[in-house]
Amino acid sequence: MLETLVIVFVLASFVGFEVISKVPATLHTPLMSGSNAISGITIVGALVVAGMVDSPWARWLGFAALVLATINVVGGYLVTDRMLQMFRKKEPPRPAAPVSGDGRR
Amino acid sequence: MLETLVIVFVLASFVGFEVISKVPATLHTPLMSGSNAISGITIVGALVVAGMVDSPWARWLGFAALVLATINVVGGYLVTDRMLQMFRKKEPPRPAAPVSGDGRR
Amino acid sequence: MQTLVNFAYLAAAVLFILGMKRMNSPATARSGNQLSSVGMLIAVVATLLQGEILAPWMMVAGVALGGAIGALLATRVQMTSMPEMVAALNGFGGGASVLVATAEVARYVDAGDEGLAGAAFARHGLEPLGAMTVVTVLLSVLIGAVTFSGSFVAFGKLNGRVPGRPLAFPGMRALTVLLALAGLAAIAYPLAALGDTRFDAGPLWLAAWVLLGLALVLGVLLVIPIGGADMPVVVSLLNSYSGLAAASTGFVLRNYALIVSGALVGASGLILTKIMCEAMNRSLLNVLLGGFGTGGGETAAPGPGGTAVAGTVRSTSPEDAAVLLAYADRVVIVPGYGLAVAQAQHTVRELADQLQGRGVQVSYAIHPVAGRMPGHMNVLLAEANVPYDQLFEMDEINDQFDRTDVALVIGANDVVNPAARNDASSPIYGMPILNVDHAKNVIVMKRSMAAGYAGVENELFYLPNNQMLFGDAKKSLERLVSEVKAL
Amino acid sequence: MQTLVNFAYLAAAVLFILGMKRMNSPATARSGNQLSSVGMLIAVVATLLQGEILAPWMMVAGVALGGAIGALLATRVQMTSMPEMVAALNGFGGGASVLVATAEVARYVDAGDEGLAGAAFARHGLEPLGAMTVVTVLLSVLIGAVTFSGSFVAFGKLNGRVPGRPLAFPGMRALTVLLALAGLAAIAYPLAALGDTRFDAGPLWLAAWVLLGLALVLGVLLVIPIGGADMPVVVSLLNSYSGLAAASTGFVLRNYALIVSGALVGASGLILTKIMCEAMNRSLLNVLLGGFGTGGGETAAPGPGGTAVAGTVRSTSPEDAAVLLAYADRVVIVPGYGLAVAQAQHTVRELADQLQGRGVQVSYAIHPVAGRMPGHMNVLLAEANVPYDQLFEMDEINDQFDRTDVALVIGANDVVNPAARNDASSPIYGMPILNVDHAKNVIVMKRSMAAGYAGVENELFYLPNNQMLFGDAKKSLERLVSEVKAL
Ligand SMILES: NC(=O)c1ccc[n+]([C@@H]2O[C@H](COP(=O)([O-])OP(=O)(O)OC[C@H]3O[C@@H](n4cnc5c(N)ncnc54)[C@H](OP(=O)(O)O)[C@@H]3O)[C@@H](O)[C@H]2O)c1
Ligand SMILES: NC(=O)c1ccc[n+]([C@@H]2O[C@H](COP(=O)([O-])OP(=O)(O)OC[C@H]3O[C@@H](n4cnc5c(N)ncnc54)[C@H](OP(=O)(O)O)[C@@H]3O)[C@@H](O)[C@H]2O)c1
Repeated sequence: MLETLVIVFVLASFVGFEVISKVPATLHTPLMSGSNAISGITIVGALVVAGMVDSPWARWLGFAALVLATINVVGGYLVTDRMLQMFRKKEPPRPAAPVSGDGRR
Repeated sequence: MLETLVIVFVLASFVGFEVISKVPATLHTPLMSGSNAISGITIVGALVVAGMVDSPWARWLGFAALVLATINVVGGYLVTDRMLQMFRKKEPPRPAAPVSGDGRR
Repeated sequence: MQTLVNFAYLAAAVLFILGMKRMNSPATARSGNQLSSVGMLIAVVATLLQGEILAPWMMVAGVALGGAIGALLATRVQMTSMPEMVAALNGFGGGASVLVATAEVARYVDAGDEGLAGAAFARHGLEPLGAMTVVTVLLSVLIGAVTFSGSFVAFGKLNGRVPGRPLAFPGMRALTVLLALAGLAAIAYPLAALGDTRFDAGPLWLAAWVLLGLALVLGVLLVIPIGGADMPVVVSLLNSYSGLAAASTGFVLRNYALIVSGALVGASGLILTKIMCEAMNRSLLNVLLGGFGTGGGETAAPGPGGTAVAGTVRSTSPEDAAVLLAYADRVVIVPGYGLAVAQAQHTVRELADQLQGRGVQVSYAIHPVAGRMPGHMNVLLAEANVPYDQLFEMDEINDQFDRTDVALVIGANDVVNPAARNDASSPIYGMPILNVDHAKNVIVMKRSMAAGYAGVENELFYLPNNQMLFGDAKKSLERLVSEVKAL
Repeated sequence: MQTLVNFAYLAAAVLFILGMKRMNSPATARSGNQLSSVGMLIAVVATLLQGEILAPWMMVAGVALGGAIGALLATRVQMTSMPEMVAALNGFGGGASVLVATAEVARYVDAGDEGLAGAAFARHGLEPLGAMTVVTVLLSVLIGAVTFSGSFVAFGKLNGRVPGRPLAFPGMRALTVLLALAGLAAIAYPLAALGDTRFDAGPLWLAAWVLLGLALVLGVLLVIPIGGADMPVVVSLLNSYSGLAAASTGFVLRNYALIVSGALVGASGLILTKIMCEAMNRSLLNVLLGGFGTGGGETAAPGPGGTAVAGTVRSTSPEDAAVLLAYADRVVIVPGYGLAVAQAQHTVRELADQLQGRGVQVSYAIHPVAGRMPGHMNVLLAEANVPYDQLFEMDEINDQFDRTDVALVIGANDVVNPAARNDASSPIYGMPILNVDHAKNVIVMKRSMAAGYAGVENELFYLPNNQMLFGDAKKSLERLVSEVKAL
């Protein structure tokens, strides 16, 4: 069991490294908040554990975990969306080229 | 069990996609033979299965699998190494720049 | 059923990955974020379908409450306060991990209370305590709690409630090391106790609470000595931690959704941190040891490393600057942290529109660490609807300053300091900079001659082709706009 | 123990990944391949340590035999025969997967022979047959066998033992579909039989053999209608299949090493195939349906899609060409498939050395699909010790032809055909090409006016700034070298 979990962890880390290293600096802030929202996956952990505890006070622990994780998820996705919404490519009235065409890919 | 295997498969595929899409065309042929050598991992399967079969003729199946897989592994790695050995960066007598310095990164 | 749920988790993970992949272009980034949120929805729904969840009313209440708070925060926050926001959300995530881990420990305690035997454990769906469970539960507590308290200290530093300057007291470093060692002991203790019984969660319980306390203090001690302006790096690192906390919770619950997503976030946070450090030309260790950034753009005295710069400074007026700009062929705007402070993003766009209307070619040069977080300038200018094809990264535009008539530097300082190229004794030596000094004319808009974030003097201001336009960036830009209009 | 072995497999997988990552630069590629082979060694040793392997002498013999054959093949093969070599090795890999899957079926049969009950199965370390086992075993057989026979047909086509032209007979496609359907039935049959007993492997055994036969024929039928020159694409696709075969064997044996490595290879083969198809401006379907490439660079008649090109062709002599080259400032050499046919890589290097000795700037322009496999030209020129910093990819050098005095096209044709830019009716329209026609002078070295791989005429040959130097590339180059020396 342990090794399976570790294998999955290592492979996912590789995917994370590879994918993120392709993101341009422009998008680093939304990327940060977006991946922060993903780390709210603890919401799943909160749901699972809250379903399994027995003593009432442990339930409240689960409840608190659920609230915090939901804040993280909902806040994270919404705020990222707000930021990204602003990244629009439109036709400017007069396209401003860089000062010279050379040197650009 | 099944789902674990599938999860591992999917994650590894992602890693493969991401890593390979960064390889320059120059190295595609060695890449092909190098990844071909990796697919010789069946050698592990051959070893495992050959250790578990009982009837002698099934053993010979395992033996044949072992031979084929070893050809794939050894041949693949050696041939890739032969190719890559030739990719050397040396100081040419007179460095030939591209026809102009502009437009290069 | 568990198999189906696991496949749903796989689907969620794939959506997270695809979503992150779409972040590689502004055109697809938004849909990527949406994809990712669909993945989250799938993961949540699949978990709910698994049954055995919290009393429904409690669950609905929890999600409603958390969702409302999250939505409120997300819609209220100012674009310029993004780093704070991320820090706070991060703290919540870390806190959730701690709570989940503690609740899991509580299950073992409950089972142990019924009788220290396998039967009671089985009734609770538990296996006897093993080394893996002990270590991963305690790691969740440790990483989660450090993330929690560290994030809120960073939050405080970023919005000014905690002093931005590096705080330290004698013996602080020794205390930090001591606490870390105590933490290790707190992990070792229940591990050692495993030899006696695998059904008594008492030692684990004790260790978890002790570790929680230690880790909360540790989080504070780790972040408090770091300067306020280094907080974005810290937040990014804490983001990585919150991923690791989620992953270790995943190891506790043997839950693939948590492990995969946690690993994704952990790796991505680490990469981002590395990129930020490289762009600032500093090592992560140097950032973490603290004492560099002195606070969010507050006027800093020239640092000890700064060379004394001699020479005269030319100051200009909005009228003169407007003429220079309006009759130029090519203008490159270089925004910096001061643009964010002055909230002048809309005004700069207005100026660019005016100039473009007069046939001037305007582009923006974005330094990777201009501002106080990566992509800070991009987000600001995007808010002001500047099309992103007018924004150019450092490497794209650096050759072009030679052919630029006016480089308009708005509230930037360190990122245009030629000392980074010329002066090996400067603390910012080696950091790649925008070569505005190669332009025919440079206009620098800032309020004073004060240094920027790194606290070093800027010889650019003394160059013959440079003119200073003193004043708050927004006010000066407004003057410029009206002057250009009047021409 | 199994845990340790699995960690060793993980280490191997990590080494494979790191090795592949190092393939992204020629400077690190070789060490990457070595890393990958260390990973393989670790995987093999870990498996051996697990014990329970084949009688030792048999194992030693198997590895020795296979290793010797592999080493022999690898050291004997000519650099120009790499595609064949990869095809053959690929075939062996596919064959190995089939054999492993069959041996696994044999275990079930053996267990069933002892009695159709759980006890006998348990003695053999087996669980009762399940749908997953049946499907994955049969998939291994299917994919492995298609890979095996397909690879050897491709091998034959590449080295000329099987006619390179697309082979077809009436009803072939119908037969292919029929066989595929029969294959599906062969998978369904033992699945249906599972309802009766989960201990009788008889139906599985039968299905495996039937499927093996079907798949071997299918592999032949799938590859035989494809033109010899499209074989590199086919080989790359079959490479992907061999990875999938290994992965499905991994599902059978529940072995993570096989699954991870198989998935890596499967994905990488697929990506490579896609890149190749895109560079040729054709869809994978178009390649697989066949009938396009007519054979390894054999003289092909102008295809029906080619526009009739009118105009005069200037032919030149080695003497004149030598003068033109020797007195040029900038020469760009454009190698193509003909360079490989003529084995002229060393001679071209010699010419370049001569020219550089005279102060001429020489660079090489490498089209992504010049030759018959991706990177073909790079491998060839690397063999002749051309430093790779003189090689430029299409995008890097295409702007430069305007400023080039002589473009020397050696055995290339399609990749410099301006019809790809100009003539929407041409079959190669839309394929990115090297803009040699923009150079001041073009010298094309080939044996005749024959078309290249795509079978279309080349209007370049009729342009006023073009001259043909007819003859075998190697002979012509030798003449050029001695003429330049004599100047
Ligand atoms: N982007 C990141 O991720 C990140 C993270 C951490 C640290 N950093 C660091 O932050 C620095 C960023 O460089 P930078 O050039 O953008 O900023 P900077 O070097 O910090 O300089 C900002 C300048 O803006 C001026 N300013 C402040 N408020 C203003 C206002 N209202 N109107 C006009 N000017 C105003 C200040 O001068 P006055 O006081 O004279 O007005 C100050 O010199 C780099 O050193 C970088 O390493 C960046
Ligand atoms: N690279 C890949 O991965 C790949 C894979 C599959 C297909 N392809 C296809 O292959 C083509 C490659 O283009 P290409 O320009 O390199 O080659 P090409 O278009 O096939 O032309 C090769 C030319 O070389 C000449 N030639 C043959 N033997 C020669 C010799 N001994 N001496 C001198 N010349 C000789 C031939 O003309 P003569 O007969 O008149 O001498 C022929 O026209 C593209 O159409 C591409 O799509 C490439």
